[in-house]
Formats: sequence, structure tokens, C-alpha cells
Amino acid sequence: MPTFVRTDKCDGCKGQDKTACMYICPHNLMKLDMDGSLTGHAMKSFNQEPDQCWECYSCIKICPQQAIEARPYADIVPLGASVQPLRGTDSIMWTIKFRNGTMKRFKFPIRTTPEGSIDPYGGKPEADISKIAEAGFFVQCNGFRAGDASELIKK
Amino acid sequence: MPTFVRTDKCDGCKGQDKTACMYICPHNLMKLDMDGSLTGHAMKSFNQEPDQCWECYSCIKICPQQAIEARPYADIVPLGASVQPLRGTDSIMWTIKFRNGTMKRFKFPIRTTPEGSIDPYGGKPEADISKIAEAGFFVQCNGFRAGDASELIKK
Amino acid sequence: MAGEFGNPEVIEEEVDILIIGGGMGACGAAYELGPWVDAAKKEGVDIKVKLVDKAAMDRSGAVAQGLSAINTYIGSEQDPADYARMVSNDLMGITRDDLTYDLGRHVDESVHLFEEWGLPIWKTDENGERFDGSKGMTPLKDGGKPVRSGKWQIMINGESYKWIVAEAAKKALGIENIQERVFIVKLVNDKKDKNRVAGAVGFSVREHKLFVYKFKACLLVAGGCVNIFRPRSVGEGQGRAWYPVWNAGSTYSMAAEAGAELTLMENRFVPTRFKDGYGPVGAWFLLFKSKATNAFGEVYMDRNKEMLDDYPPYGQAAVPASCLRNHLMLKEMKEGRGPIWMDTVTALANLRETLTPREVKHLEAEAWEDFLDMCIGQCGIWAGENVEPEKKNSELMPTEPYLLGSHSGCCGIWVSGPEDVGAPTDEALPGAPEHLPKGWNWGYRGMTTVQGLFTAADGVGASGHKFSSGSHAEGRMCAKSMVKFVMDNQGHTPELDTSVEDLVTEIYRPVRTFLEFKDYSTAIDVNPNYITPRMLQFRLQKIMDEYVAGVATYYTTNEHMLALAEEKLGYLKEDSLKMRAKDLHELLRAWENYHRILTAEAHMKHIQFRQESRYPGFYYRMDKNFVDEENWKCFVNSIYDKETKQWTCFKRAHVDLVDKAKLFK
Amino acid sequence: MAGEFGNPEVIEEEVDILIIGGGMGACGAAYELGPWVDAAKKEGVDIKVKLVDKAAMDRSGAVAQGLSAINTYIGSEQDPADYARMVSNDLMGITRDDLTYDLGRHVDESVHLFEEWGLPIWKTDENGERFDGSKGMTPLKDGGKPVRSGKWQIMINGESYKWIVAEAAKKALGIENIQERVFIVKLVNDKKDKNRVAGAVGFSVREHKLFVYKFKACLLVAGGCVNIFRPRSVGEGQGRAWYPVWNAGSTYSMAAEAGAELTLMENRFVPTRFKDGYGPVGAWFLLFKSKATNAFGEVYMDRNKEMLDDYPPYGQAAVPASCLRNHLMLKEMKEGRGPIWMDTVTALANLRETLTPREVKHLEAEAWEDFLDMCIGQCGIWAGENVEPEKKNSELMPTEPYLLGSHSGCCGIWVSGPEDVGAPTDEALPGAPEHLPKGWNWGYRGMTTVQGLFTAADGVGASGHKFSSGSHAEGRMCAKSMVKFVMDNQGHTPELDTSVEDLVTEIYRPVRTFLEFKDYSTAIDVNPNYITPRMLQFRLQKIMDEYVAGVATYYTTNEHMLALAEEKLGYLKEDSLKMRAKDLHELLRAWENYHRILTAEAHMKHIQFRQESRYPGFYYRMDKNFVDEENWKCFVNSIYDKETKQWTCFKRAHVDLVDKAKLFK
Ligand SMILES: Cc1cc2c(cc1C)N(S(=O)(=O)O)[C@@H]1C(=O)NC(=O)N=C1N2C[C@H](O)[C@H](O)[C@H](O)COP(=O)(O)OP(=O)(O)OC[C@H]1O[C@@H](n2cnc3c(N)ncnc32)[C@H](O)[C@@H]1O
Ligand SMILES: Cc1cc2c(cc1C)N(S(=O)(=O)O)[C@@H]1C(=O)NC(=O)N=C1N2C[C@H](O)[C@H](O)[C@H](O)COP(=O)(O)OP(=O)(O)OC[C@H]1O[C@@H](n2cnc3c(N)ncnc32)[C@H](O)[C@@H]1O
Ligand SMILES: Nc1ncnc2c1ncn2[C@@H]1O[C@H](COP(=O)(O)O)[C@@H](O)[C@H]1O
Ligand SMILES: Nc1ncnc2c1ncn2[C@@H]1O[C@H](COP(=O)(O)O)[C@@H](O)[C@H]1O
Ligand SMILES: Nc1ncnc2c1ncn2[C@@H]1O[C@H](COP(=O)(O)O)[C@@H](O)[C@H]1O
Ligand code: SF4
Ligand code: SF4
Ligand code: SF4
Ligand code: SF4
Ligand code: NA
Repeated sequence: MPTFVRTDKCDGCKGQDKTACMYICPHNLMKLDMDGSLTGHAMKSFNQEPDQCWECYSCIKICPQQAIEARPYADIVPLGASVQPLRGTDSIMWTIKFRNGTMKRFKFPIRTTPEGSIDPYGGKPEADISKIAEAGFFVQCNGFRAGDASELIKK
Repeated sequence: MPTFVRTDKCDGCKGQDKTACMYICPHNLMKLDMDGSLTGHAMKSFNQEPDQCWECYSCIKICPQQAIEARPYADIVPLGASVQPLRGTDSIMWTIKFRNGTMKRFKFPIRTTPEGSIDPYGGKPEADISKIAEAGFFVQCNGFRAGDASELIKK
Repeated sequence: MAGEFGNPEVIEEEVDILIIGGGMGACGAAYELGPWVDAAKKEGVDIKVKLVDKAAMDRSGAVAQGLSAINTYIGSEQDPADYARMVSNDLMGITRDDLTYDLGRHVDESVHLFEEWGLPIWKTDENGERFDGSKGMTPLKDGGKPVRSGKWQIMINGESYKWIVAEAAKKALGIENIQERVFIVKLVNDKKDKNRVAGAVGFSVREHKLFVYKFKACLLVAGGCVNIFRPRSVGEGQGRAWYPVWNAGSTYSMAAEAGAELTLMENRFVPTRFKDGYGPVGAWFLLFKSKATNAFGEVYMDRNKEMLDDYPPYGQAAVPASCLRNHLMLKEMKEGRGPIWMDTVTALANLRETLTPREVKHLEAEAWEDFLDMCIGQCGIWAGENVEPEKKNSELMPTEPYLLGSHSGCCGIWVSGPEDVGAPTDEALPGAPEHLPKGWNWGYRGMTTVQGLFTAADGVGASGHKFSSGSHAEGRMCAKSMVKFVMDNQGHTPELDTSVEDLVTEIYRPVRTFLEFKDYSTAIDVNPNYITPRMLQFRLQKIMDEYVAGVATYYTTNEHMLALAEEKLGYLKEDSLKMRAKDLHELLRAWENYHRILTAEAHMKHIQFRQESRYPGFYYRMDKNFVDEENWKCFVNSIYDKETKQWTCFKRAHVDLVDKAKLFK
Repeated sequence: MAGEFGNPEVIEEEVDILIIGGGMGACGAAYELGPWVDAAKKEGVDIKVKLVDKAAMDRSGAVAQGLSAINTYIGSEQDPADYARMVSNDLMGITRDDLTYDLGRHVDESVHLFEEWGLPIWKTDENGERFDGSKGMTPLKDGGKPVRSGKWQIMINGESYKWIVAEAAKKALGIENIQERVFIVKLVNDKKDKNRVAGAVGFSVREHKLFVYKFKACLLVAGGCVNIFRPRSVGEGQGRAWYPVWNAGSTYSMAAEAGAELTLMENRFVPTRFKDGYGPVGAWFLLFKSKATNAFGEVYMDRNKEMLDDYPPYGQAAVPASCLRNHLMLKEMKEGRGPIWMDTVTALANLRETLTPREVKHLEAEAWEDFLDMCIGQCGIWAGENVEPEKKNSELMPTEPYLLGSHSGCCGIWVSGPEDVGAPTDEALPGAPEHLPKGWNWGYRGMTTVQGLFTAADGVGASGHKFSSGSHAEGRMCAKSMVKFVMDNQGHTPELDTSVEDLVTEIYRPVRTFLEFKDYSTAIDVNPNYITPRMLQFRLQKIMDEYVAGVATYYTTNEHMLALAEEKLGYLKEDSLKMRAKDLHELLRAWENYHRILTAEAHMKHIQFRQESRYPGFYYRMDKNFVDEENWKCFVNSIYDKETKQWTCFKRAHVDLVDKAKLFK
């Protein structure tokens, strides 16, 4: 399912110095072809190593133009299917097209808090340096399982 | 052992309309890059699909400039070896370089008659049309083995 | 000087703590560090931290795509000892109870944070009916009931899992302390103490810059290792692997070169997965209660039950070890009764009878979400082959082997454990280098045998089944001990044992090789003076596949095949010096593959050393095709000497800290 | 109109005889035709001949590299019946004695010509001392003694074998009657008789030209089929196959689409070869008397001798069938006692004791020449791995399967045989289409069941072990019968059942698809509107490898796996309509791969039909893992319907024309 970029949709992230797809790809695959010398399509991105694409969809989900799609691996999968997401702030919508034309749509929650709203240490205690060599973390979230000491053979 | 063309040696067969390597490759791999747009090396040949090279050495043997060599498949063989022929009219000379530097040279006959000297029907009889439905060829070279009829169960 | 291709600008930076990686382990550490750094500051110790990730933290590492379950959540109803027992049995008896027990104590803390930050976690209501995580039901920390797919796993809507965890980590650390798109190539030992790390070097894949970091402590959490074995698909689809292709063994190889002791590098994980797409099976087996059968509809776990008796006691637990489940399946494949089917049709039909109408309505979406949240490609295969799981079964297939320490494998680095759980503190170590610590703890939780070098998550050996949550928690544990280490080593000034000039030469060799020779032949990729990283990778994968128990031999090897592998890997390691890099992207691939070679070599050497087949179903030493409890119920550990390029393998005794007998009652 | 990309100039040409291919079979036909055409002319029949080769005859086909032995030379001391017996046993009892016996009568004629033309043939002098072919010793035809490597094989200095044979053929035919670099895509049936061929269409890979030939008779000799199975090496080295990668099943697929009956398409050849380089083993086993062992030095042919008794009588001949030799070797590999070694060290040491000093001096060169004459890549591997065969043994490995009819395999087309050797002339054919001939001969030697369509060499089924010499001789036999056919069909005017316009549309579809969609995405190779021929080939190879008994499963399959293969090949065949071609070179690849798909499908359907495992060591139907002499000692034949795209398989009875009992005395 290597990604491909639609020529009619990609706007090269409007010439920003860092395109969204280049920013996000964990495997460094997306590349902006500044002058068209690599693809014939200037100021548009492309997947520079499709056979290393993990089909993680990070680039697809992030592209502001919905210009990126994925095609199931042609050396494995019969042609004609597609799986395309539209990721919002609290949910993601998937459209799945089968080879035989069957369509499915699913929507799933992705987050229960607004993006960017995390306040990591808000309302949390300070660390107690005297406990630095002990088990447990600086904060208690009711998840530390002290354990039944009798289970430990040598303790 | 896909072939490669040495930039310092290939002369594009001096601009003839059919280069020797293109002429001979049984798998249509060798290609002359007329304007350098494909390789950066104008009027020189290259192997356009190295991973389909059968390493048959046809192009290497025919190149008038000895510009073509082969490198053992990098995805299989440790680097550093080479096997290079020099094919004459009646014999071929092989130079083999090992990874560890060992060198071997072998010379073998390839032909007992001058190239181009075959006279296919010289001194041969005409075909006898009355025998067209029988076993045997138009000419007898003492190789037809009529066979012991008793070996045939139903004859 | 502004850098140019082959002549990078060199940026030198000194910090106290360097975190290499930006995945689950790194994010845990980044989060936990803040308050302890603040506390240290109050003690007069200023601690500067930097995190370097080869990618963008929002989507880097194994969780880039998301996950559909948190596989390690202990809950209030289970004891850390139960967890330690489960992990031990799944890994055929040889794990470190000190590490797993400790993990079991801490892990839920991270899960509760994830939920607080916004990760939707499925819940059941008072009637046991299940709801997805958007519903806003009682949080876990306040007693909310998760949807347990299995004894240890809970279901989530995890598409944005990494995005959320990274947001917390980035904010905790401060964006100015994070450097993305820098690939760390190697650690540098201390000039005065070769068993200490003093620095790390890497290069940017965006700009012509080489980064040299000096530090007191370093957390190496660059994930596991993918793509040392030939994958089953070899064309366009070779990027589709189960574990993420970008985790290239950097953790193991850089630690080994720095002199750290590795453990159980013979272990591997060969997950059974939905064929070709590598879709996860956990939810199907555990939540949807699906069965897997051979071509003739026979459940191989029943048909071949007696094969479990060959491996006492591990085969006799309620849940037999993962490798043994493979073992029973492989028998079917080897004897020609494949394909193996996941009977999704029957499973979903049965569920329809037990769930409420509302749940049934949601069932199809749940089945698809399981893949869409972490393995989208599998949906592409379903759609391309017109598979609706309620109507058509799907094939299963054991994958190529992966090396990792946080999922269902346990290879990795030997680290210092907790001191309060009864771990050995002294032991005989015949055959081991003198300087190595005796016993399982030496002061700093999570520190390797090299001073100042810490690891967590996939990096820690002998302690599998941590998964995403445990990886995060383990990173947090390291945060604390690194702060302590820095405080204890205030007087130490790190000095590199190699000059920056030499480092530049070494790291940019592939680029310079390319520039020197590129015009020798007319085709850039075929040139006798260099090898492309791609071909080097193919060669590695071929060697490992054919000689070190890859899919080509149904995971079998023997001492003779291993000897050949050793010879061929030796040549390959020499040839790695001739890699070319035609751009920064290819320089990345070159060094990833170098890391892969070293990791692969460690794997091979350990399999060679262990004179038994400890993990039937993951690999078979056919010349020693048995489990030998008497002689080999022990850790196999190793040390790499970067000068001689040789490995030394030796044994460490295994000790139970938790009674395992309970598993087999 | 001058052609342009996607809009070719159309060249229509009418001849009497078209030869498709320029390999050993074609060269034989080209040579033999001359005098018979002259003779026909004297009878008032003018016969125009054309030969079309996708490559250059000097080096086209399987012999491009040369050969180091002629594997079929009967000699005066053996009888054609001995030959027929050997072939039969090697192919597990099911061959057509009429064809093999006939071949045995004729083959030496071609060998004697080769020597006359200049091919150096090794000789022994009166003391049995051996000399290479440059020495000018007595020619074979005058009683010279060849160096027999085996009972049927003689050694040559064969680097220029093809060059020599082609020179004779080209001169015989006249250069103006030869069209090189045109790839024939399909045969066209006759408008008035769908069981007759009237034409063939192809395209130039050099110019934008499409060629439409009309003819009365056609010799289809385009070689066997390589690359329908995933090869063991998958990177740069995937071009290294044993049989030549450019033989793409054109013979079988075009014949099938034209309606010709195929036979034994379930048969395959899985040669054991020097690992990775595919170096031939014949000279090593037979001439150098080398032994092959498992990893522990045990000769598997001895160790596993009793396994031969499972396959009476074929296992009990002095030389057990090739597949059974594999069968005994595979047992070692499957049970983890690999690698398999060719013990070259011992073999050469032993020879040193029996040969004269002069011969010993030449021994090293002989060993290298064996590869240099036909498998140069193997020398590259030896050199790269520092192997000198007198000092270091080499690994053997069974390869991926190949489909061919002239070497040690026997799949192919059902042809009319000789009338004078007692072959059946009538038989019951339940399940077979009505129009098929009953019996083994129907007037024209070498004609298929389609009027006017002839084949030879790799094209002819049920008659393996012809090799280079037999292929040439068989082409010569067809020359005669084609001349007769043309003379007998003087009144017939061929008419195509498809319009030229439709042919152009069909053949250039990949180009037009490319031109239409290429700008849809920014990367030319990833586009949802088309598939590259390369990816299509990978998909084919994956399907065949995983489900149709490729190397992935140690050559095993069963009915369930075959059913899956059938479904997946169906999709693939549909998708072949979406192949793209970005240039003429890729158009060549597109159609080669289409030919491969059809050939692969035939193979799969035949394996599905035959309810036994006839060729253990080549493939195993694990659900029918036995040889069933009672029900399946018969030919499996098939007909393809190009309209419905369906195959019909049926049985033809097997009959012995030569007593085989002699083999087992
Ligand atoms: C890939 C994958 C993983 C899982 C699953 C399915 C799939 C398809 N499943 S299921 O199977 O059960 O379905 C899980 C699941 O559902 N639930 C769960 O809890 N965990 C699952 N995992 C496991 C966890 O994801 C895993 O345990 C943790 O992520 C491990 O954490 P960590 O060890 O930190 O590794 P990482 O991959 O997250 O991060 C690695 C980081 O290192 C960076 N990096 C790597 N090399 C570097 C270098 N040289 N220089 C600089 N940076 C450099 C990476 O960019 C990344 O930031
Ligand atoms: C590849 C190979 C082959 C052999 C061997 C080793 C190796 C490495 N060995 S050992 O193993 O024992 O070592 C042999 C040996 O030593 N001795 C021997 O006698 N024979 C050996 N063979 C076998 C013979 O070579 C073989 O039997 C004959 O060549 C078969 O003759 P023929 O069936 O005519 O096939 P061909 O490959 O020669 O020619 C095919 C021609 O068709 C052309 N072609 C193909 N498709 C076409 C299309 N669509 N349109 C137009 N033209 C289109 C080709 O260009 C070619 O001209
Ligand atoms: N959540 C926590 N955070 C910090 N420290 C803890 C936490 N839970 C337990 N501890 C400490 O860990 C040590 C071991 O506790 P226990 O497991 O109860 O023996 C004790 O010193 C506890 O105070
Ligand atoms: N058949 C099974 N029996 C028990 N546990 C399993 C099974 N399959 C997967 N698991 C567990 O489910 C979780 C996720 O599995 P997976 O998705 O296969 O990685 C891991 O904790 C596995 O160990
Ligand atoms: N072990 C063997 N025993 C008998 N004949 C063999 C053996 N190996 C190869 N041959 C024959 O030698 C010739 C060339 O073999 P190869 O080079 O393997 O294709 C063919 O006729 C094979 O059938
Ligand atoms: S993110 Fe989208 S719009 Fe931006 S460069 Fe990439 S493909 Fe183009
Ligand atoms: S799908 Fe993932 S791996 Fe593939 S290009 Fe996009 S971000 Fe990169
Ligand atoms: S034959 Fe040699 S000189 Fe001629 S174009 Fe080819 S490589 Fe160049
Ligand atoms: S070696 Fe043979 S296949 Fe390879 S490019 Fe040369 S002629 Fe073509
Ligand atoms: Na020879």
C-alpha cells in the first residue's frame, strides 16, 4: 500500500520550507520535488522509496490537501481497492472501497481531549528527591501495584 | 553479475545506428543513452535493467572497446571479484580475479573453423522429395541410428 | 561553515542526559524527567536534557500508525507476580523476574496518564455491555472497567495513541530540547574509561550537519530490529512488515559497540499474523474468540495438543508459550495441511449470539477498527480480495523473525534491576570478561553494564511483554535513575575517545565513496567500487533467511549452516565499508543497515552458542532439537569488542524470584 | 505512416512458413528447410519462409552463453530404444516412446554437422587420454571417440556453440528472411476454421512497428518458461536463473490460446545446481565423479537409499529418476542436515590418481571451463567467495521450478509422432473435446492438434532429454513435415479471425494505458490506474511460490492451496489488462509476463487434476503423496478456450512402445 501523491491536489504545502508529509513520515520517504527534475512535477511531493513504505498512513492523515492516497501493494493485492481516511480533531472517518465495488464507511474516536490541550504537570506534585532510588514515579495515578510480598521467594 | 559500462572506454560504437551491445543482448537490456538524459553520460551505453541480467556475457564478449564488465551480484556475492573474457576468433581468454587477490587465467578453443566460413549446403546432396514422409534428413552425416527393430514392441 | 554534501557542518553540544529515540520508551522518560530535574535543581544540580529522534515524535517508532489495544494493563485484580509468571512462561522460562515484577508494579501508572491525556479506552458498563472510549465513562484510575480482550490486554481507540503520548512528552521536555531528523550512528566511549559512554554522533537527514553530543548519561531507546530477515514479499510490498521497518537494531548495535552486555539475543519473535498484511491476531483470538484451523478445518491447537507435552512445563500452562502455539501450527504447514485459516466467520456468528443487539451492530466496525488503528494495510488486502470477515475467512502465516524486547520477544541489553525483589547480587561468571557486574543490580535501575548508558522498552533484554504501556513506564524508571546517576557523577567531565575529525570521516565514508567513484560506470547503481545500501540489505536478508533459520528453511538451522552464516556475515561486514550514499536519504539507509548487520551477527552468535532449541516455533537448531533444562535454563549473554570485532558469549545463571509452579496447577 | 509510441506502423506480410524463435529448434528447422524448399520448388510449389526472433540469433535462447556438453549423443554403441528407456525412467514412466525413439534415431546427425561447422568436441586418443576440441582429432562421424561424461553426454568447448549453429541457420535461410527483435505476442486463428492457425502478430522493440504475419504453417519454438516462480535471490541477482530469463512461456501460452492440446504441464524441472550461481552439476557428477553429501559428510544417495523403494520401478533403475535424486536430497534439507555439499575436493583429489600427468595439469582448467562455457556467474561466485574447487567444497541447492520440454522436463504441446514405431492410432478420450485426434499421429510429424501449427524442442511435451542437439534435430524433422503440409495445403488461403485494428488495440493497450494515466500521480511507478509489468511478475511469482509448490513450501501443495492459487491467478489475469508500458522495452516485459501467467495457470490446473504426486522431489501434492500407477500412469492433457478463458483437463492413456523391463534387470 505505498502512498502516491495526486498531481491535481498537492500544492507543495504552499511552498513552506517543511511540507507536512516530509515532516511526518517516520521513514523519511516523502520528498518535495522543488524543480520537477525528479518526477516531472515541480513543487509537488512524492514517495521516494515506495517499497519501503510501511503504509502507516501518517502522511495521508496529515496532508492538508488530502492529496496523498495509498494503493495496496501491486505485487501482493489484486487491483481496485482503496482505504482512505479523513482525520479530524476528535475522530477519524474511513472510506473503504473493495475491488468488487463494495463500499464501507467507519468512524472512530481518536481523542477525548482537544489537540494541544495536554498540561503535562498541571495539578501534579513535585518529585520527592529522597525517593529517587525507590520504586514508583513522581506522581501517583492509582496505578502502582505494590504487590503481595509473599509472592517473592527471596524477599 | 549484472553488466556495467565503463565511462572511460565506451565510445557508443562510434555513433553507428546499432551498437554492438544493443544488437546482441538476448534480453534487450543494453541501451545507448543518446543525449545523456538517462545516465548523465551521453553517447554511451548502459544496462537498463540490471536485475534482469542473466550474466550471459554476450555483450561483454562482443564490445569492440572492451568497455563492458560484470560485477558479481552485490546482493549475493562478496565484493571484489571479477571474471573478464577476451574473445578472439578461435579462442577465448579468461581472467579471473578473486576477492582475496588470487588471479587465474584460462584459454579455451571456441571454434575450429574461421568465423563466417560455414558453407551450409556445400558438398551436400539435394533433398529427395519422395522421402519427405520418411525418417531421416536430406543429408546423411553417418549419424542416423536406424535402431534394432526387435526393440519395438508393436512393430 | 555551512555544510555541503560530504562536508557537513559539525555541531558539538554538551548535555547531561541524551535520549536517543522518540518512541514509547523515550516519551516515558521525557515525561518523568521534568519533576526530577526540577528536584535536582533544588539540590544544586543543573541537568540539561536533549532528545534526538530520527523521525518526528508525533508519529515515530512502532506506534506511528496507532494501536488498538494496550497489551499490558495489570489492573487491581492481578498481582505483579502473576504478570512475571505469565511473561516467564511465554518466554520458555528464561526471563528476569526482577525486571518483569518491577514492570508489573509500575505499568498501570502510565496507562492512567494516557487516559487522562485523552486516549479513548473502551469500557464496560455495569451490565458488562461494551462501549468505545468516546463515551466518557469512569476513568480506569477511578475504577472504570476496561474491556479486557485477554487477561492482560485492554481495548482502546488508538489511532492517535502516539500523537497524544508525544504531545505530553514534547511539552514536558520543551521543544527546544528536541532534535528531530537526526540519526544517531554510534556512541563514543569515554577517553579515560572505556567502559563508560561519553558521547554520541549522528547526522541530519535534512541538512548537511553532523551532531556530536557529549553527556554524562544516555538513554538509548531506538526500538527493536526489523528487516534482517528476508520478508515474504519482495517487490513493492517489502515495506509491509509487521514491526516498523524503520527500527533497524540501532539500540542493540550501538550498545554492543559501546561494550554493553547483551542478553538472550538468540530470542526472536515470529508472530503469527494475517497473511501478507500482517494484521494482528490478538483481538481475534482473545476478544472475538476466533479459532485457527488447518486447511481441513481442524483446530491445530487441539489436533496437535500432545506436542505440547514435549516441552514441560511450558507447554502445560493454561496459555502455552507463543512459540509453542507456532510450533503446533508449523506442523500443519510442514506436513502440507496448509493454508492456516483464522475462522472469522464462525467467530463473528457465535458472537452475534452472546452480545447485545447494540454491540452486534458495532461488531463489524470493531473488527475493522482493530486493523485500521494499527495495521491499515490489512484492510487494503481485505478490500482488494473482497474479504468481509463475517463472510470469508482469512489466512494466517508466521512472519519473518523480528528482534525486540518489549513485545512477545526478549532479546536485548542486560540491565541493572530493582534491589528490593530478591534478585541475585553475586554469581560466578566463567568465560565472561572480568569487569562485568556480578548479580542483577548495580545501583542504577535500567543502566547497562556500561557506565552512563541506560536503556528501556525494546532495549531491555530478558523481560518481554511490556508492550506500549510497559515501554513507557520503563522509560520513566530510567528517568529517575539517570537523574540520580548525573547527581552522583557531578565531578565527571565526558571526553570522547575519538576525534571529531575521525568521526566525520567514518560517518560520511559512504558519501565520499560515492563522490569518488560515481562516474566510473554509466549506471549509478552498478559499480564495482561500491555497494548500494539496498543490495547490502538484500544480502544480509538472504544470509539470515537461508542459514539462520528464516522462512526459507521453516525456521531451521544447525551448526554447519551457522558456520556458513558466520563466514558470509564476516564478508558482509567488511563490505559495509564500501557502501555508497548518493544523498542524505541513502546515508540514512546505509547506517541503518550497518546497525542491522551487527544485530544480525549477535543473533547468529547467540543461536550458535545455545546448544538447544529453546524456542520451538520461533527457531530450531535441528542438531539440538530439544529443550535442555539442565544445561541451558540460563541466560546467554555476550560482549562485543569493537576493536577486534569479535563476540564473546557466556552464561549467566537463571534464578526464579517468583514461584512458577502456580501456572501449572 | 511512420509509427510513433502507441501508434505503430503496421506491417503485414504473407509467407508460407513462419518460424517463431531463433534458438536450437529454430536453427535446426532453418537449416533443414533449404533443400526441401528447393525440392518443392521443383514440384512447382514456391515456399516463402520467415523466421522471427525476439533477440539476435547469434546469441538468442538457452544457448546464448554456450554449453560445455552435448547431453544427447547416442553414438553407434547404443540403440534409440535404450535412449527411449532412459528418458522414460527419468520422467517417472510417462513419456511418449514414439517421440523419444524418433529423436534417438535422428539426433547424432545434428551433432556431426555441428562438428563439421566448427564446434570443438573433446576426444580421447587410442590410450583413452582426453584432449580438447582444438586438437583436430578424427571427427565423430568418422569414428572419433568423444569424451563421454555420462552414458549420453559428450564434452565440448562450447562457448561459441550458438554462434556457430546460428551462422549455419542464417546462411541457410538467407538474412533477408530473418526478422530479429520482434516479439510475437499471439497467434491468430483462421477465420473459417478455428482449429487452424492463420497468422501471428508481434511488435518491434526497436521501432514503432507492429508486424502481422499470415501463413499456412508455423513452427512455434520460443523455448521453455522461466520466472513464474519466485527465485531464491530477489535483489539485483534475480536475473541469475538457471534457464534463461528471457524464455517466458511464449511457446506454451500462444499455443494454448490458439487451441492446441498441451500435455504433462504438471511436469516441471527443479534442477539441483551449485547454490546461487546455478552452475551445472552434470560434469561434476558424471565426468569428475563427485559425490554430494549432507552437512555431516554423508552421501544422501546412500543414506536414504531405501526411500527409492517407495517408488517402484522408477527408483530401482541403475540411475534413479532425477526427481528422486532431489527427493533423497530434500529429506536432508527438510530434516535440518543441510547444507548439501558437492565434494569437489575429494573428487579432484581422486582424479589426480587416475589421470595422466598431462590430463591432471589440465584438470583445473576443465573444472572452470565447465562453468565458463555456460554459467559464467558461478565463476563470479567462486571468485567472490575465494573458492578453488580443489581446496573448498561448494554448496548445492535445488532451484525454483522451470517449465520446459527439452531438458530434464517434459511439459509441452501434444504433437503428432512418427508412424513407423507402433504408436497407438486410436483411443478412447472421455472428457476431451470431440475434435481432438485419437492416437499419437495424424499425418505431420511435429504438428500440434491445431492445423498448421508445429512445434519442436522445448515446445514438445512428453519427450524430455533432447537437450541442445535433440532440439536442433527435432526442428529439422518439423522442417520436412511443414514443407509437406504446405504442399498438401496449396489451395488454402489464410484469413485472420481478428481485424488488424483490434490486434493493434490489444497489443498496445499497456502503452495507451500509460499515456492516459501517467500524470495522475507524481511517481510514475505508483499509480492506481495501472500495474507495472515488474510488480505483476512479482505477484505471479509469489502466488506460484506460496501455493503451487515453490521453494517457500519445499515444493509442497494440496488441493486447498491450489484452489487459492486459482482464485488469485484469476484476479491476476484480469489485472494483466491494466499493465502499463512506458516504453517499448516495458511493452516487451508486459507481454512476456502475460505469457508467463497463462503458462503458470496451465501448470496449476494440471497439478490440480493429477490426483497423485508423480514427481517426488519436483513437487508434492501432500494430500495425495504417492505415485498411483493404476489410475495415473497416463498423460494429463488440456485444452484452453481463449473465449471463456477456461481450461479442460483430461487423460490420455499411456502405452509402452519399448520394453522398459530391461532397465531394472
Ligand atoms: C509495531 C507494532 C507494535 C505493537 C503492536 C502492533 C504493531 C504493529 N501491538 S500488537 O502486535 O499486539 O497488535 C501492540 C498493541 O496492540 N498494544 C501494545 O501495547 N503494544 C503493541 N505493540 C508494541 C509497542 O508498540 C512497543 O512495545 C513499543 O512501541 C516499544 O517502544 P520503544 O522501545 O520505545 O520503541 P519505539 O518503536 O516506540 O520507538 C523507537 C524510537 O527510536 C527512534 N530511532 C530509531 N533508531 C534511531 C537512531 N539511530 N537515532 C535516533 N532515533 C532512532 C525512532 O524514530 C523511534 O522514535
Ligand atoms: C540454459 C541452459 C540450457 C542447457 C544447459 C544449461 C543451461 C544453463 N545444459 S546443462 O544444464 O545440462 O548444463 C545443457 C548442456 O550442457 N548440453 C545440452 O545439450 N543442452 C543443455 N541445455 C539445454 C538446451 O540449451 C535446450 O534444450 C535448447 O536450447 C532448447 O532449444 P529451443 O527449444 O529451441 O529453445 P531456445 O531457448 O534455444 O530458443 C528459444 C528462442 O525463442 C526466442 N523467443 C522466445 N520467445 C519469443 C517470442 N515471443 N517471439 C519471438 N521469439 C521468441 C528466443 O529469442 C530464442 O531464439
Ligand atoms: N506510586 C508511587 N510513587 C512513588 N513511590 C511509590 C509509589 N508506590 C509505592 N512507592 C514506594 O515504593 C517503595 C516500594 O513500595 P512497596 O512495593 O509497597 O514495597 C516504597 O518506598 C513506596 O513508598
Ligand atoms: N492465541 C493466543 N492466546 C493467548 N494470547 C494471545 C494469543 N494471541 C495473541 N495473544 C496475546 O494477545 C496480545 C496481542 O497479540 P498480538 O496482536 O498477536 O500481538 C499479546 O499479549 C499476545 O501475547
Ligand atoms: N547425479 C546424476 N546422475 C546421473 N545423471 C546425471 C546426474 N546429474 C546430472 N546428470 C545428467 O547429466 C546431464 C547434465 O546434467 P546437468 O548439468 O545437471 O543438467 C543431464 O543429462 C543429466 O540428466
Ligand atoms: S502534505 Fe500534501 S500538499 Fe503538502 S507537500 Fe505533501 S502531498 Fe503536497
Ligand atoms: S504511509 Fe507512512 S511510511 Fe509510507 S510514506 Fe506515508 S508516512 Fe511514510
Ligand atoms: S558495444 Fe561497447 S563501445 Fe559499443 S556502445 Fe556498447 S559498450 Fe559502448
Ligand atoms: S550479460 Fe547478457 S543479459 Fe546481461 S546485459 Fe549482457 S547480453 Fe544482456
Ligand atoms: Na567445455
